[in-house]
Parts: sequence; C-alpha cells; structure tokens
Amino acid sequence: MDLSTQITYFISAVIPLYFIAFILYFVRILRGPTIPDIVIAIDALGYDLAVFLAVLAILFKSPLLIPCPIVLALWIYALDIYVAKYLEAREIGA
Amino acid sequence: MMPDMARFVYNSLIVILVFNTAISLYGILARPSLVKKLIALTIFSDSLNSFAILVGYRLCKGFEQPVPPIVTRIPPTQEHISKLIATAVDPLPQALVLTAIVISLAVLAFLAALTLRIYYVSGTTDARSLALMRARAAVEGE
Amino acid sequence: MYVEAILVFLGEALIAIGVFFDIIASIGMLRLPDFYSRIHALTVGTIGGAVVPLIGVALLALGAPFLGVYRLYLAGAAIITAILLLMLAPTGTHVIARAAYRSGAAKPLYISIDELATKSEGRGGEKR
Amino acid sequence: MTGLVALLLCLIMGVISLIATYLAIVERDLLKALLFSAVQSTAYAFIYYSLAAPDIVLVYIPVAVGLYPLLLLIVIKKTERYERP
Amino acid sequence: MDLEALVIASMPLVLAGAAFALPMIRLAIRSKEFFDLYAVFWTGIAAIVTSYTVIKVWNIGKPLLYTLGGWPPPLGIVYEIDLVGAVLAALTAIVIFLATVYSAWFAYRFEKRVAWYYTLILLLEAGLLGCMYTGDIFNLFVMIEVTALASYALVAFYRDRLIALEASIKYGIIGAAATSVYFLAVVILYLSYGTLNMADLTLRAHELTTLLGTKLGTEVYTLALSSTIALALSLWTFMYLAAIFPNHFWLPDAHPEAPTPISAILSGVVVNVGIYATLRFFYTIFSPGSVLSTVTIGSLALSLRDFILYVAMILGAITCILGALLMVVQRDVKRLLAYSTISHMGLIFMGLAICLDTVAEPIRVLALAAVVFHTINHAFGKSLLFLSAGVFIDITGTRDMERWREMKGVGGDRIAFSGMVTGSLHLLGVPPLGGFFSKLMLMQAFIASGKPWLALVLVAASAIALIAYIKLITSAAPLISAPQTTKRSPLAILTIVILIALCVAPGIAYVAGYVIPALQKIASLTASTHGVRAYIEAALHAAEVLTP
Amino acid sequence: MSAYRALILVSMVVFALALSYALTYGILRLEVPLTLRDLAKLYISTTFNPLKRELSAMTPEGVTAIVWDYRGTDTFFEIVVFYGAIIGSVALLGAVYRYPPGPGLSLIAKTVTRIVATMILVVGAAIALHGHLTPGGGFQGGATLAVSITIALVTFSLGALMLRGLTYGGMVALRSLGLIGIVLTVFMVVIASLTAGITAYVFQNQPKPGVPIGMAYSVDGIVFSGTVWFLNVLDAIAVAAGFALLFIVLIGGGVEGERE
Amino acid sequence: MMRFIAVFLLGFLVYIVFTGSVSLYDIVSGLAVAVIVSAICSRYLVRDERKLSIARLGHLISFVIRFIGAEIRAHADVTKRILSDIRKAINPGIIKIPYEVQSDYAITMIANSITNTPGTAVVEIDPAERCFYVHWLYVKTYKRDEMKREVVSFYEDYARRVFD
Repeated sequence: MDLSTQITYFISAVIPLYFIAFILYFVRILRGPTIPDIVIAIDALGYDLAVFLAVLAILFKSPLLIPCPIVLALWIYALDIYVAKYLEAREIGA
Repeated sequence: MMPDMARFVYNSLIVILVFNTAISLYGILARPSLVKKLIALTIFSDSLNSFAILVGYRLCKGFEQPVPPIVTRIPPTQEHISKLIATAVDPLPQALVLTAIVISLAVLAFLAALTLRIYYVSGTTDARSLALMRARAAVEGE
Repeated sequence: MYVEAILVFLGEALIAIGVFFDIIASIGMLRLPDFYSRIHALTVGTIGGAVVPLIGVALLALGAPFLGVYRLYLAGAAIITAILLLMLAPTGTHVIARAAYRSGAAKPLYISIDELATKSEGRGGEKR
Repeated sequence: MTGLVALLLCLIMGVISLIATYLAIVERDLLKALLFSAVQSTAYAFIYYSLAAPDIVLVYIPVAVGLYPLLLLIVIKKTERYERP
Repeated sequence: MDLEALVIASMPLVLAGAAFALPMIRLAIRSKEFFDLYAVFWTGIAAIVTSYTVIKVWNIGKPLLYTLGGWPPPLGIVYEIDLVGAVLAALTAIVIFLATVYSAWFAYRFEKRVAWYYTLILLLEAGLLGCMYTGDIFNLFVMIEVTALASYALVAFYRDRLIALEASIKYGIIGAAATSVYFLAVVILYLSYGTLNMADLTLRAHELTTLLGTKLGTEVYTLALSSTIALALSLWTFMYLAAIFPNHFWLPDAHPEAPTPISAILSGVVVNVGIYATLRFFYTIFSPGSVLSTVTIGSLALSLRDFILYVAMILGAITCILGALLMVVQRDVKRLLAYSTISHMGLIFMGLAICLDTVAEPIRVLALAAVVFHTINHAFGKSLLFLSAGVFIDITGTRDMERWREMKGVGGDRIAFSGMVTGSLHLLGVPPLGGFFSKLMLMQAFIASGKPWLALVLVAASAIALIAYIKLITSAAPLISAPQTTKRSPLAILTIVILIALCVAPGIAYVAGYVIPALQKIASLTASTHGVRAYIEAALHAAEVLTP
Repeated sequence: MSAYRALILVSMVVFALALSYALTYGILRLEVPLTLRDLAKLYISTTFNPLKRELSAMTPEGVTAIVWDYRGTDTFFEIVVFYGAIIGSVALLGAVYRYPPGPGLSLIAKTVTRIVATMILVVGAAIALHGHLTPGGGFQGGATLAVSITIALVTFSLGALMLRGLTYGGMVALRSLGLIGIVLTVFMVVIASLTAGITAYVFQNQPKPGVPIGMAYSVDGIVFSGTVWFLNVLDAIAVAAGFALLFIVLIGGGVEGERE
Repeated sequence: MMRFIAVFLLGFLVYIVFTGSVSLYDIVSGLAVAVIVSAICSRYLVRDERKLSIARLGHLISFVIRFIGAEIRAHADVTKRILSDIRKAINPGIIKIPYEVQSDYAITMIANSITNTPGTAVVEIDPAERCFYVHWLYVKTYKRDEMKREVVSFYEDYARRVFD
C-alpha cells in the first residue's frame, strides 16, 4: 500500500468521527440555553470545521483549497467579539 | 449502484435547498419584524446561490472529486489543459454566484441602514405597527 | 522516501489525537452543566482539537507525495492558521466569558467560590 | 469515490442547514436567530467547499459569517432585540 | 472597432464613473450649483449619445452589437442594441435629462445631501441604459439590481417621512427577493441551455444548435419544460418590476413618496425595465417557433408559450381596470398618478401578450409597434404630469387635492396647469395628442388578433380614468384663477414646456404620416422572424470575427 | 392576521413541493454531470493558453478570469451596486465626522487584536495579490482586509480609531481613488490604442483579432495577467474602504455622533 | 526604526509562509506589502523599541516547549473529568489571581496561556488592581499562593523574561 492510498483510507476513517463531533456541537447549539452557550458552541464547531476543511484539502488532492480554513477561523473570532460587544457595551461603536 | 447513489444524493440536496428557500420566503412574507425579514432575505438568496453552485458541479471519471478550475502549471501544455478539462468544475456558475453574493450583501447593507432610519423616525421595527402608523399618517394628511 | 513516510505517520498521529479531543470536547460541551464550565470543553476543542491536527495537516502535506509543488503552500497556510488559532481562540473565549459575566447573560450555576461577584457588586446587572 | 464522499458530506451539512434555517425563522429572539443563521451560513460554506468552489468560500465566509452578523447586530443593538408575537 | 460603437457602449460605464467621482469632489466643493451643473452635463451627454444611437441603429438596419472586452459572444458579455432597445434607452435618457434639469430647481430642499441625490440619479441612469443595451441574461440581472438599488435609495430620500421610509423598505425587501428569483431563472436557463448570451439562447431554443456550431444534446420535451419554469419565474420578477397585479402593491406607495423629479423618472421610465425584459424574452429568445411552441398542454390545446402569455394577458387586463378604478378614489395627487401608471402598465402588458403563436406575424409587429409607441407616450405624459404637479405641490405645500380646492388666493402657475391638462388629455387619449394614436394602434392590434374583449378593457379603463383626470383638473383649476404670488422657476417651466412639446409632437407626426412607417421598422426589426434572425446573425458574425 | 400567515404557509409548502418536483425526479431529472458543458470547456481551455493568446484571458485562475475579464462588466456593475448601497446609507444616516471614543473591550482583546489585525492585513493583501494565481481576488482580499478593520472597530471603539486615521473623509477618498482607478483600468487599453490611432474594446486586456494592442501578461516570467492584476488590487482597496465607510456610517450615523 | 524592521519582518514572514512559495513575484509583492503594513501598524504594535532582542526570542521558544508539556497534562486531566461522573468530577469557582508583570504583551501572554490550558479560563481582568479573575474547573485549594502556583505555574516567569 503506497502512501497516497494509505492517507486516503486514514482520512476516510477520520471523517465520520469528525461528523459525530459536529453533530454533538450542533445539539448544544440547538439546546442553548443562553446566548453565550450558543456562541461558544459555534466557536467550537467553526474551529473544528476549519481543521476539517484542511484535512479535506488533502483528501481531495487539491491544495488550492487551503486559504479557506484561515478565513473561517478569523471570522469565527470576529463573530465572538461582535457578540461580546453586543452583550457588554451600551452601543457597538463604544 | 454508484450512479444511482450520486443521483439520489444530488437530488436530495436540491430538495433541501428548495425547502430552505421556501422556509426563508415564508420568513420574508409572514414574519413581522423587519430584522427577521432581513435575516430571511439573506438565507433566501444564499439558498439560490447554492443551487447555482450545485449546477456547476460535476464528477470525474470513477466518481472522483473534481478540482477547482485553476491552471496550476505555468505555462501549461496542451496535455495539461485537456487533463484540467477532464477534472475541473464549471467556473461560470462560480463567477455568477460571486457577483450575486456581493449584490445581495449590498442590498442588505442598504436595507439595514433603512431599518435603522425607520427606527429613529418611528420607534419600531415591527411591520404591523409600521403599517398602522403609516395609515394614520396618511389619514392625517401631510 | 523514509522522511516522507515518517512525516506522514506523524501527521496522521496528530490528526488522530485531534479527532479524539474533538469528540471529547463535544461530549464535554453536552455534559458539562453551565456556560463557564463548557468554556473548558471549548479549550479542549480548540487546542487539542484544532491546533494539534493543523500541525498534523502541515506535516502530512509536507510528506504527501501527490500534492506536487503546492505542498509548501498547504503546509504554510496550515501553520499560519495554527498560530493564529493559538492567539484567537483564547482571546475569543475570554471576551465572550467576560461579556457573559458582565451582562449577566449566563449565570454561573455550579460554583464553589466566586471572588468576582464580591468585586463587581453594584456593577453587575446594569447592562440588561 | 471521493466525489461521492463529498456529496454525502454536503447532504449532512444540508440537513444541518435546514434545521438551522427553520430555527432562525421561527425564533423570536433576534440575536438567537442571527446566530442560527450564522450556523446555516457555515454549513453552506462547507457545501461550497465540498463542491470545489474555493473562490466562493473565500467570499462567502467573510460576507455571511462575518459581515451580515455585524451589520444586523448593529441594527438589533440600535433597535429592539425581541420580535413581537 | 468602431469609435462610435465604443462611445455608445461605454455610456453606462462612464455614467457610473461620473457617479464614482462625486463623493470625492464633495469633500472639496460644497456648492449646490456645481453639482447641478455636473449632473445636467452628464445626463445631457447621455441623452445626446443615446439619441445618436437611435439614428445609427436606424441607418445600419440591424442590431448594433458591441463585444465588451473583445470576447466573442458566448464567452463574454455583449451589448446588443436593436431599435426597440435604442428607442427605449433614448427615451430613458431624455426623461432623466429633463428631470435633472427640473431638479436643478427642485433640489434646493435637500441642502447638504444634494450630492448624494445626483449620485443616485447617475447610478439609476447607468443601470437603466445597461438594462436596455445588454445582450446577456445575467448582465440583465446585475443591471436590474443597479436600477433597483438606486430606486430604493431615492424613494427613501425624504428621510424624515415615515411613509417614504416604509414604502421604500416594502419595495426593497420584496424587490430583493424578486430579483433573486430572476437569478434562479437564469441558473435554470444555464442549466438547460448552457449559455447566458441572449442571441445564443435564441439560437439554441429555436434550432437546438449553438453559436459554437455544436448540437444541443437535451430532449426537446425536457428543454421546453425547464424553459417554462425559468420563464414563469422570470416573468414573475418582471411583473414585479412593472407593477402588474398581484405584484402592484408597492408602486402606489413607493412612487409618490419619492421626490417629484424622481417620481417622474420612476413612473416614466423605470417601470419600462419590466416591459423591456418581458419583450426580450417573448419576442426574441422564446419567439414563436422555439421549443416552447412545440409542446402543448393536452386538453387546452394551447402551447406552453401561449398558456403563459394568456396568463400575462389576463393579469394585464385586471391590472388595467384595477389601476383605473383605484385612481378615482384617490385624494393625493401623486398617488392618483401612480395608480394611473399601474393602469397603463397593465395596458402595455396586454399589448405585449398579443404575440401568441397563433397570431400572424404582421399583427405581432403591429402589437409591438403599438406597445413601443404607447410606452413612449406614457413616459412623456406621466413625467409631464408629475413635474407639473410638483410645481403645484411646491406652491400649495400639500399633495391633497381636496385642500387645493379650498385654497383661495394662492396663485397657481398657468404653464404648469396647461402642462397638467395636456398630460391628462394625452394619457386619456384625446385625438390631437399622441396618446390617442397609441391607444388606437393598441386597439387595432387587439381586434386584429381576435381578442376584442381586450379592446373593451382598454375603453373601459380609459372611461374610468376620465373621472379621475377630471377630478385632477378641476381641483387644480381654482388655483390659477388668482394671480401667481410665488416666484416661478424658469428651469421647471422650461422642462414642462419641452415635455408639452414632446407630448404634442407624436400626434402631429402621426397625422402627418411619419409615425407608422417608423414604428413598423422599429417593431419589425424585433418582432418578425427576419428580425430574430438578424439578432442571431449579429452575434454569429461577431463570434466569427473575433475567433482567431 | 393568522389567516394571512396560514395562506402564506400553504402557498410556501405548495411552492416547495412543486419546485422540488420540477427540479428533481419529476421533470428535469437532474443528474450529476460527468462532463463539462461546451462553454465551460471553452473557458477552461482558454483561461491561460499562450498558444491562443488572442482568445485567452491569460489568467491561470478560471474564476477570476471570468470575473474580471470575460465578464468584467458584471463585476464592474456589481461594484456599482455596492457603491450605491453605501451612498444610499450615507444619504439616509448622514456622514460622520466625529464620534466620542469609548472604553472598548478588555486589555487582552486589545493587545491580541493589534497583532492579529496586522497579520490579517498581510493575509488579505496576499489573497488579493495572488487572485490571478490561486483562489481569491479583489473582493475576497478586500473583505479579508475589512475583517481587520471591523475587529479593530469593535475592539477599540469607533471614536478611538477615528482619532488614529480611520476617518470618514479618508475612507471616502480612498474608496473613490480605488473606483476611479478601476474605471481608468477598464479604459486603459482603449486610451493607449487611441493614441496609436486604432480603436480597442472597453475592458480589453489581451490583444484581440483586429486589435494588436493589449497588456503584457507577464514580465520576466512573472505572470500578472494584464489588467486583472490592477483590477484585483484596486478592487481590494475600494472594498476595504467601502466596508469601513459602511460601518462608520451605520455605527455613528443617526442619533449619536457629530453629523454634517 | 527597530520597530519598523520588526513589524516588517513579521509581515514578510507571514506573507511568505502563507503563500508557501518563494518565487520572484512573491518576494517583490511581499516586500511591498510588508513595507506598507509596517508603516501603518508599527506605531501601535511595538511601544518600546529597546525591548526587541534575540534573547527574548530564545526565551519564547523555551516557553513553548514547556508549555506543550503543561498542555498535555491539562488535556488529560480535563478529558478524565469529562468522561467521569460530571457532578462529582468538577468543582468550579472563579478566583482572583494577582500578577506582577508590566507590559500589555506580558499580561496578554499570561492570560492567553491560562485560557489555553483546559481547566482554567480568564473571565475578567482588572488592570487597576493588577489581577485576573480565573474560572477554574476544579478548585483544588483555597490558599491564595497555592492557587497562583497551580494556575499560573511558570507562565509569569517566562512572560517577564520575554516581554518585560
């Protein structure tokens, strides 16, 4: 078995595990109960999804897909601080 | 068996997108809050965009995943280009969706500003109260 | 050849660790009782479950024979993402926890000692 | 084979997006609705990624996960948070 | 290649560029006069260029095709300007030019926001010209969005009036959804035909071959059904844009609330986008003989195309009557005029829907000629009415006609009053004016196609509208009995006089016998089989020239 | 009211069922295609092909080639729509020249944002500058630059940033410069060819049959794809400034802040 | 000038690593981007130029190596707690941890290291009283100096060496 098939098998085995994690996170998003709970669940989902995207780039053998995870991670952080600002401050601009 | 499965998954995905479209259209038409209408509007246009991307998708020989339509060898040989044709997805829907996403963002930005202005003027973002206030203002004249 | 194989195995091992921590984190996210304890599950998910496998992806990409000239590109972007995550994830967590505490959006339910409550007396509930 | 895997992943994410869309529409707390729509956008971004459209992902994630929420958060913050029944 | 074609095709881009520069200029220059001059200058140039386009296309006798970027048609975007498009574009540019001149007087009330006002007008004009010029269905979507966004912003321009803001958001939210639906239609067309170019689509829908010379593989039946879905979806969007029942609800709120010159532009020319796009789809892409005509609905014995057209026709008739009826009960003068727009749009849609498979070609040409003529007349008449009503509103300070009657001692403007009378008679269809002849032509088309009930609808709507126009005139008449007290604006009067002339001129020209041959030529270049062929040939020629 | 909602609900259900029937097994019988459409084949075979230079966009990235070259007009007017949205918002809410500085978020967030914003600026510039080679392009890069601006805006507060150079006027000037640059780039080849006495096409990039004038696509083996590169860079600047402007107006416009 | 060069190097490094190639185009455009970015940002990034030195970088690297060990222990601990009976396994509390470092970067480094270790997370920071408020998943001790040793461990030493 050469390296490339081995990598393919390994990643194919990993994918369902990732999806179990995603679905469990999603259950937490659905159950809430408060806004910060949802936000941190989205955080976890987003960061893990970013990793998953990087893993998939190897599975699909197209390295050109790789800028996507970085952008996703950045924006999840942005979402965090937006919501934090909303909860914390009197107005968004302050 | 594999063609059937591909076809089933593809069509199920389309059905899901259509249902998303319908749910968000319900949100646009029936929910009273203007902000909720805007949220629904984004989902609506995104679902249609996803449909466009799905139209541009294809599978390669042996049901392999295609690659993005990018020439990776510079300068390419004829052989390289024909390999790309055999494995790349359709770039045109992607370009169309790019344009459509930006356009819907622009429209949403304007509508958000408008909602804000409506709140400053009237003190509400509820479509029903707005309709009432409007009717009252129209009766009272200028 | 051997170098490549070693890189690939290392990468796969790191990814496997990452998946393990992801699942732990998601279970913790469900099982832990209140918002403030779930933060720790999030940390497990981001450091163990995201930074580690991203380094794994970088190693895997360096070792993967089929990626051609673009393997450096993949590895570089993965490492940059990992470094950014190391800074972004804790800050995001801190910011959201602080906002949750200050605004009272999430109350600590199970808590043995709360030294912040005594400090922020009278400053707590103003933000509703 | 990998193509089928990609399509299946899309399908699962599609189901997640369907649930998120439904919740985003029926939820009366607009902030929660916004977060649900962010989840839906993330799922869509994954779908675009699996359908080999990195350009779209790069433009869609900033727009739908980052800019829409800020835009609408500003609006919600300056107006009202709960939708009237 | 051709310098003239270059100038014509770059007109929308240049207008957008002119709009781009304004905010930066505003950082340095704050005087209102400068912005007035700037806007009048660019819209004037646009009016000249588009009028010249009509002459040029008339002379070459086939569609003028400009390939943007030099790409052969199915690859790139083309501007394909046939006579109908050129005429409507010239109409647009002229009306916007006049409204801008009027704005030079009117815009004093916007104080510091006047630069944004002109920027939006320039964007609106760029979008409208692009809509009329483009030969690509996706580009049409983008241009519709440009137009729509500028319209929303202009409707909400009185930012302290709740009614205006509410009208704008209603228009905007449903409008954004409607244009997205058109995007879905574009995607479905691309899915089944594999192209976005209008000429290429026409070729594929008629002969199942492509501009590239290959055969289309899909079954005819599937193709016809998918085209039907796409056509139904896009027709819904166009009906929204043209305010056809049941999508008319936004117009009577949105158009009156805009500033008066904008009301004139919106009611006069922006609604024409819906008309023009429908015309493109039914007269060119899916003209008789396309795949849509080959599949019939069993028990009705109608082809799919005819079925859609009958639906459009019935909706048009309902709109026509409904608009006229609601016109009568209005007290607000601008609202009355907005309902009049709805009524006329219904009328024009009825005329458009005549192009059934079963109707002979000369009659289709006649119907299109009537539609174009009526669109022109309606644009001039409606903008004349709005602009002269604007003068009255400025004098009296109210839009309520009942209160106009009670105002004693407030002097109205006589020229504006005569403009109002002329406009009313023109739209009503009184013989020496142009409106009569366009309604006559429409009536001829209805009767010749064997649908006399449509003619009845026309007459009934006109009769109902008569009551409303009498109400309008009689409320304005007491005002002019007193001598005018306020200062009259030469610019406003100038535009009103020009528009009066533009209303009278078609009638005179018709009587003198110039109009019918001209309209015949305009319409036959689009509606006849020969015209459709010419449309395709232009694209084929360009593809041949540009492929090395 | 409930009857209205029920009506909409029923019609939506009908709409969803009908459209999904029509698109899937019912009428269109869609399948995942195993080959490309003719047009797509043409696009991919000409996107970077030095052998057919007169029919090639000379841009390795297929999507960017369509966005900025084959169908550049679409993208141009897409920018116009975005511009119109910003102008409309400014017209509604008023320009903002000054805004009181606020406390911002915590010290940790401020420190991290300083580093991260710098890194994001670099990443955004990389995405925009490699738009013709790898996925990305002007809008993507500009949106990523806008992340940097928005997270700074949220962490440090609008007033604090306005004191440090993120002013309304500056952003207007930057945006207008970008947009005017785009217009000039669009007409660049035309202007060049008019001085040589022939007429080129609007949006032209590479030489075309009958028009031997065009942009060079590479210098010393560095591929930059002619006008596509300029358009990407200018678009990134314009988009970043546009987002900054939009958020300045949305946050500061209206009740608070000093307006014109 | 030093600060300009430091930020320039950071920008250039990120650019090159992100693009993952060192062709002429990347180097030229990377130089240009790095110059522009450092011209904009260097004023805000580096307050005190004298602190930039190679020795501090070395401390940072040795910190990273020790930090990995701490991470592994913390992960194992939290994993065990999550998988066992949850109510008994945790004993959460928000405690006050004082710090002594001066610069913003040092404070941030300590705080982020604490948050990055599963089991502890900084909830609030009070610059006036110079203390963090840390949420601790399992409060082992209520003695203040032991708490500090457990939570902060070696982070503060390294933070002082690297940034102060």
